Amino acid sequence: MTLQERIRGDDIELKWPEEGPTRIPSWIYTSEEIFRRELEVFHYGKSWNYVGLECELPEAGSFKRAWIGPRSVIVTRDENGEIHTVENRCAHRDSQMTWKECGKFEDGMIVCPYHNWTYAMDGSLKSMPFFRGAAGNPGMPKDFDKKQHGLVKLRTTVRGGVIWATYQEDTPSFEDFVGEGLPWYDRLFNGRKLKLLGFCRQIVPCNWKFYSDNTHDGYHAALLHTFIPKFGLWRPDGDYHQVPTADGRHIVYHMKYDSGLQHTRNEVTDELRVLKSEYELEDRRIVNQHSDEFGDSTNTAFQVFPSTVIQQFHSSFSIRHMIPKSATTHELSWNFFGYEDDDEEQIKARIRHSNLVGPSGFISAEDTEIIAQLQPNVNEYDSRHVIEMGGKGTEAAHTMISESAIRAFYSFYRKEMNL
Amino acid sequence: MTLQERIRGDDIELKWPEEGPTRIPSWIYTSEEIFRRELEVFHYGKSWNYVGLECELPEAGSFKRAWIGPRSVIVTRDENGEIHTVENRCAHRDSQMTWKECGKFEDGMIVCPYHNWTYAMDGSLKSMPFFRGAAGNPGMPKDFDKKQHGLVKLRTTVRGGVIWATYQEDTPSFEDFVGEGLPWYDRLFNGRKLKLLGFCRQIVPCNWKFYSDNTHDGYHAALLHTFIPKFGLWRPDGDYHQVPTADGRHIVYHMKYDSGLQHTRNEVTDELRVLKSEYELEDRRIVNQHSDEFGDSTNTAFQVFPSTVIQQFHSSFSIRHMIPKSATTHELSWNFFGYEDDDEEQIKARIRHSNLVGPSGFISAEDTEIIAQLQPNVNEYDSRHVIEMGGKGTEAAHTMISESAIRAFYSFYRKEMNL
Amino acid sequence: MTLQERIRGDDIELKWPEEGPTRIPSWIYTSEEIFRRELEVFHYGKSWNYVGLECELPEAGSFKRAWIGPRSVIVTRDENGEIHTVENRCAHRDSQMTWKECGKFEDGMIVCPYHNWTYAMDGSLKSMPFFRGAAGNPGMPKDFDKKQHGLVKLRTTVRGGVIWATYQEDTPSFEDFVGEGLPWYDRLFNGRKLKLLGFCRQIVPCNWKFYSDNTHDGYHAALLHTFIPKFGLWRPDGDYHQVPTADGRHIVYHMKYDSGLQHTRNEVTDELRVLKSEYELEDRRIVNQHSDEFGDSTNTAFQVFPSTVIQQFHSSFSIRHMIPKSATTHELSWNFFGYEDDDEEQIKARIRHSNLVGPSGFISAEDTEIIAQLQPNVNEYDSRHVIEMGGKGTEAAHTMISESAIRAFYSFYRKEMNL
Amino acid sequence: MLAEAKSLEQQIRDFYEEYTICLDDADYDRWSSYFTDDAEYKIISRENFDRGLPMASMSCEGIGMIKDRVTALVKVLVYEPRYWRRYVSSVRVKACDGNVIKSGANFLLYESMLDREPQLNMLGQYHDTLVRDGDSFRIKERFAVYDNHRILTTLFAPV
Amino acid sequence: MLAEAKSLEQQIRDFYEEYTICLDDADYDRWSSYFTDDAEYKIISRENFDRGLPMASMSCEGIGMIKDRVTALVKVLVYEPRYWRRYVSSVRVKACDGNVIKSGANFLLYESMLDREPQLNMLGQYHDTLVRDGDSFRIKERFAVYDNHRILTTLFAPV
Amino acid sequence: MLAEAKSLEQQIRDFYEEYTICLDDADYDRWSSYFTDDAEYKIISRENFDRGLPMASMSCEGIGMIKDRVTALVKVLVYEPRYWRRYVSSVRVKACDGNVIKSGANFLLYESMLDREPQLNMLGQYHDTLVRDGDSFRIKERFAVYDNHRILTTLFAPV
Ligand code: FES
Ligand code: FES
Ligand code: FES
Ligand SMILES: [Fe+3]
Ligand SMILES: [Fe+3]
Ligand SMILES: [Fe+3]
Repeated sequence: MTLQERIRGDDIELKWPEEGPTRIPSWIYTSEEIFRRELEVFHYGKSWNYVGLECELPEAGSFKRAWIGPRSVIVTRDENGEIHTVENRCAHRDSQMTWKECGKFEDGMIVCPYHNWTYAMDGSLKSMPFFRGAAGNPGMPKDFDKKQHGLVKLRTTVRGGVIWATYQEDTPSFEDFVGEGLPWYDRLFNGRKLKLLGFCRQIVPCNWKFYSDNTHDGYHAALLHTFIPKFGLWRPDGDYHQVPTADGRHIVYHMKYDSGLQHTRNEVTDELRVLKSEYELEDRRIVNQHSDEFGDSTNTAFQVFPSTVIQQFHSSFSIRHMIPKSATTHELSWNFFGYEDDDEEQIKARIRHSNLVGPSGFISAEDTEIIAQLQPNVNEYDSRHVIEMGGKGTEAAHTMISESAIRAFYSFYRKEMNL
Repeated sequence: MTLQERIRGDDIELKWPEEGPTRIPSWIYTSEEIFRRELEVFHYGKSWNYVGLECELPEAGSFKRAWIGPRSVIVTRDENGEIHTVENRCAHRDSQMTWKECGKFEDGMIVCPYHNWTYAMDGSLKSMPFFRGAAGNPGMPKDFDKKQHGLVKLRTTVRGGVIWATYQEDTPSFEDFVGEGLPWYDRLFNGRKLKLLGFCRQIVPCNWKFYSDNTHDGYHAALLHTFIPKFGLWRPDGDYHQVPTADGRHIVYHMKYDSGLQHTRNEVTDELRVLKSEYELEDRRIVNQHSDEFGDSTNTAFQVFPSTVIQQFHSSFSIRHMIPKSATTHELSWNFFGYEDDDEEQIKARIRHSNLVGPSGFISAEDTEIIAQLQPNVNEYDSRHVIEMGGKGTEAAHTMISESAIRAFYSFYRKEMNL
Repeated sequence: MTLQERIRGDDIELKWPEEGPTRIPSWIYTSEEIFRRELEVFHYGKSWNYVGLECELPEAGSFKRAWIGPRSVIVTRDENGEIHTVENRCAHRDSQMTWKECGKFEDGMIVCPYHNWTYAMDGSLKSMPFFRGAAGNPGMPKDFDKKQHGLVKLRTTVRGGVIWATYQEDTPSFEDFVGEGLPWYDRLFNGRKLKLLGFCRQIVPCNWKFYSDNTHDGYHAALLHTFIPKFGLWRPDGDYHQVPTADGRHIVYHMKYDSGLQHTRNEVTDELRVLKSEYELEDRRIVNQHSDEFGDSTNTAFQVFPSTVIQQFHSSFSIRHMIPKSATTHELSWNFFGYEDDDEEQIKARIRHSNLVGPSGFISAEDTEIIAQLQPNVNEYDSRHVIEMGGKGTEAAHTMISESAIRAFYSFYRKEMNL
Repeated sequence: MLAEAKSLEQQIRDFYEEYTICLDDADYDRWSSYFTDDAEYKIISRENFDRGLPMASMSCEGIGMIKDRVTALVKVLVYEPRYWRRYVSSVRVKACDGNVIKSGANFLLYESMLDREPQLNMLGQYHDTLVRDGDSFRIKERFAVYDNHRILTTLFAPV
Repeated sequence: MLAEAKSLEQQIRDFYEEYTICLDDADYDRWSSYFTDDAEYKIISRENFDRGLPMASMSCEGIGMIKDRVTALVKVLVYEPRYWRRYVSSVRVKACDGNVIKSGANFLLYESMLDREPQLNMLGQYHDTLVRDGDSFRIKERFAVYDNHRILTTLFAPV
Repeated sequence: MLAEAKSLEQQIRDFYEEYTICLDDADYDRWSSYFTDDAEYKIISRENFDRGLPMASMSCEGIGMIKDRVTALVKVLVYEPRYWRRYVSSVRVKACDGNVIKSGANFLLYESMLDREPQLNMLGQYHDTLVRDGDSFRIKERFAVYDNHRILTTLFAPV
């Protein structure tokens, strides 16, 4: 019996440790009950979920598939250019409407493969074969109301070329939802048209919050990742900020890039054993800045909870889409993009700097690798993680060496999850 | 937590929707509790299960393995020619008696590989090594009664060369169990000796009732399958009958084959988008009738619930054996056969027409393909399927375009399952 | 729903059959609740678990990974030569400390890969980066007590070159734990230095107690395994002893090897159908004795519950390590060894005779093969195994043909498990 | 480099690999050109094959039926899109009598769906009769015998 | 036995297999010697490749970046130790123009961790441009296109 | 077509594939004929092999023990019936000194039971010493080194 199964059998009480956010109980990473509650509270609740880029839907009839946790949805563009998000699930018998990542619906209609119920791009049921019968059969009953049998439709919004969807009518506007971090969002999604560069997808055998935690954990970044301090991408003695926003729901990270930082040594770098490693790069273009696109020489990561981390490292832009699949598995989907008017050298730089991130990134591969190996231990042990670096508070920290963003997030999480 | 796990946790009440058989709740396709109840009520209850063809047991000592849901049983022929069905499970320590599909037991005895307990072909325990001890050991206790430790035996019957088994003493006779559809059974199993042509087995990642439903669903056949209307195998404007029998337990399908039908066009065919597709066959022998063996130019499928669909499409004869493995997996085993006195051309025709069915059948492959993709959606959503084509009744329908056989079946199902 | 799932749903009451140890209920092989209780009662309870050989830790800083059920632990040797066992799990966030089977920790320190918390070889937390902060960050809170955040440490003992660990403070001494079988332990681990010859590991899809039962089951050995009686390794009419010790917790097997036995025939051998098989070996060195190392011409197997069977068959020495992984899976890890001063011929003989055992052993492969195929049946059926060969008692038996050791073990098991 | 310089074994191996590439590339029209007009093509379970039972999961009598399978696969049937990839190994020439060659090989077929992990779909061996056709060969008879006890969901992929 | 006696197809096949052996043996320094100085090396999803999207999971522009990948793999990165094993099949020569050869092959990559069962990590096909270099070849451009929809956890293994 | 026209690499590859076919066809008597009388044959874990530990999961000293393994497999042992299928790749000649050849290859072994889906049973590499025997070769030493951390249930299949 894994921990998760013991929980289901009520051997373990789902009660947060008394210490508060300085302790995380291992059962939040294993319990299917918690997992289901998270989906209801966050993904299917009052949240905006990332579902794609506007540029993925070039014309009327275009569609793309997206995932909101274990649910697949279809994002469409109708003939008026409007964008809709509907569940990939027929109102008749739950058939998937499409198996494809993207494409174009003929005649602007979504036709179910099983019995050909036919829906408009906004999910409303338009027709079905033999609706009024045939050859003596009466067809559908007179009281069948097509309006009651459309595809489930989500509210959809677009900001800066990025598409977001929510299940709830009373989710605040996307802008209010994002809150005070919005300028960081707008810095990247500033009205320049976006250009899709490609996807890198990973399936990871651990709870999705380990990934979320890891992005909130500046502390590990200087200790696990040699590349970060070695090449001065950022460093414990550099200009680094982790700023909880919206009561800990979303967290902004920004750090100034100083190309000279990598060459200095001091009592901070003495603590970094990873700096001891003796090696050099043959081609430093991967770690060096290509151009200072925003004029602030800054790299950023902005976790817009629950679905994304929006990231700009040098010239690499990506939306890291966290897709929970079960309590013990998640997909991490990297959506890389640039601007439509990027020249060839700029695109090359985006691809080049993307070697730092993604499934084989000099930095990011270590993240996924390390979190995947936590899962066997949390499955087995009813333990308490100790989150005390930088004190016990939840305020913004202006250093890498702090776990305050994790504490801030779990303060928010407990409140929303009622734990 | 999948829907099935939520059910186990009592988040979802197993209560049929008020609308009755016009709605099917998705949890009947996901709940392990429902699955177990189905096995107890149907397969291990008062039902006759398909276990093989008499011709598979040519001589005394012959055996074949069969499956009743997740249980494997052994069908044997003893020296008197009598056929028995016993569980593939030793009375000592649950060892499987054989791992093989078929074969011959030496000396007409079933010997367990683990400690060599030895059973007759009818499952009665005959002997075991050192029953009365050896070298000072007393052997088995004096009060050990061999009669209490045989293999579990099922009641077995044979009709028309087909072998059926039931766990219950009070299951009605096979003939009473089949009921008014018996003439359709006897049409195919008419006393001519059968000849086994081979097996095609599929393992399918969805609930077994999706397969059963699909055979009850004439509605999809004209819409999903291009081949059926295109080549006029049957058509919404043709002579087609779906007839619930035995209160909805078994359902008979029969349709007249009219080779001219494929060439006509009318307001019915206008509704069939699959007819729009432009293609031709190079070799029409697969879709054309080879000979009218029964003098009625009819094709048939007869679902003898819970284990089989007995089918004759042109010259292809098969018993489709539905074998539930878990709530979310089933095996579909096609048992193809002909008559012992078939000539070579007839056998060739049987094989040729079997390209319409089976794992890669021009028709049947689409069935399994479409139902397999329903499972992820029912796993995730607590939904209600809407079964209203052709009205809300459960009577026989004389058209393809009706879901009344599905409603008839679920009326029966709810009663038996007490839902 | 497998039997295990039905149990979880309380359909089956976990109540031992009234007959006592002559019946074993199938749910002890399938229930995750039982499995978890077994780990708590036995492996994590007052038992000594096998974790390795002293010779695997040649020097200060050496470590090896070991498994106690699903938990991985690290066995280390410190600079004073002392051996420690600690969990492979960081006190910070449950990271595994190492992924390797064995190796050497640099500087005698165990450093966590994630945030570099650093532990001594005995698991005590020594340091962590930025413990007192950096660049304005305060570091860890003043009240953080390193002593409270070490790796979980197990009590460790070494006898005769073999390392054992226990979770409990009040586990009796290893010698008291082993009890009256200790001379059989000391016969093999007699002070001569051990030499590791290698590992053979098997992952087996069945409950671990089927393996344990099988070692207690002399009855099968003459019936399943042709090699044993055929080559007179031991035989029902030979000198064979199965001796429950420590109230049935541990069981000693010893049997005299008589090279002439294989050639005799009598009423005992008449019951052995496996003797009928006509075949010969080209090279009998595998079945013949190489030398009588202990001067008693005896082969032995000693189950030191719950983790090992210590075995000497001719010149092959091994510790069979049983590692439960779940209710339905276990690992069987063969740890082969000899003595440090073995000459080359002796080592060759050890390897040669090891063809009788291990994953492809002429004897042992059949054991694992047969028990693996029991699991599907116990998953499906709520059955009672009938353990009556040799009567109903639990005393020592001086014959192969008895199940009294199984009854002795389950008498002990029920008491400990409170069943 | 002339084909004549190659041994028959090499030529046959090349033929099997080209065939595999053709299918992996979904070049189905070309695929049908690998067969003689009267070709017999079956994908059959090891169970049926070993027991001498004639029923196959897919049976084509002649090039027409082979081409119809292509038509169905490309234009007609509804099935989940995926990538198929084949691995061929242990190509063997069993007999060679004039222009007629008995040959065989082992095959593995993997499939990669668009929303989940790849899986082994089928594995087994070919039992073939080839005939020489100029520099290359055509298949006169192919039994693709699969070892797997059951087809994984459905069988759409030619092998 | 002289290399000249081998057909181009054989030479190319040998080249692919040697390359595979080199990687299986973790002989990474030698691995980088299989590339030209200006080599382009990408491990890219079939999804991106078929849609013409340029982003790859691993992208190297020139030998420097390839060697840096070796440095990272051998000296720098933290990852679970394992054994990788590669199977290459259906090696094909698509075109040959002087010293420049367009070629490809199918690949399978398995990985065996130290505490659990082996798993298929990646499968797909190579799309390559080779140039002759004396008796052998160098890779000027390699697109290793993987069919799997998602990378299994992480991508460390070169292919 | 004469064998002499084949390069050593080709001959060795053919030898490995014939050996594989022989085993897949369960032609075990012929299988033992691939070995010299004094052959050493081991199926050993990568763990033991890399650490220099001599214990193997199967160890045969000489042709007698190899033949006894055949006897056991065919006539004696109780085990679940199944189909085995082997894939060999990356055949390599490591050294050739007169009649003695050091060679190797990668192998994959799949098994298909009669009531469930096929599974990968074992994968790894051969480390061999062959000796010439007329037109063909015999195996003087074979270490079949498997990468998998654990044997899947049991080991019956020779590789
Ligand atoms: S399931 Fe969509 S039309 Fe029937
Ligand atoms: S389990 Fe069948 S004889 Fe023991
Ligand atoms: S998990 Fe070990 S140091 Fe953080
Ligand atoms: Fe990181
Ligand atoms: Fe259908
Ligand atoms: Fe045994």
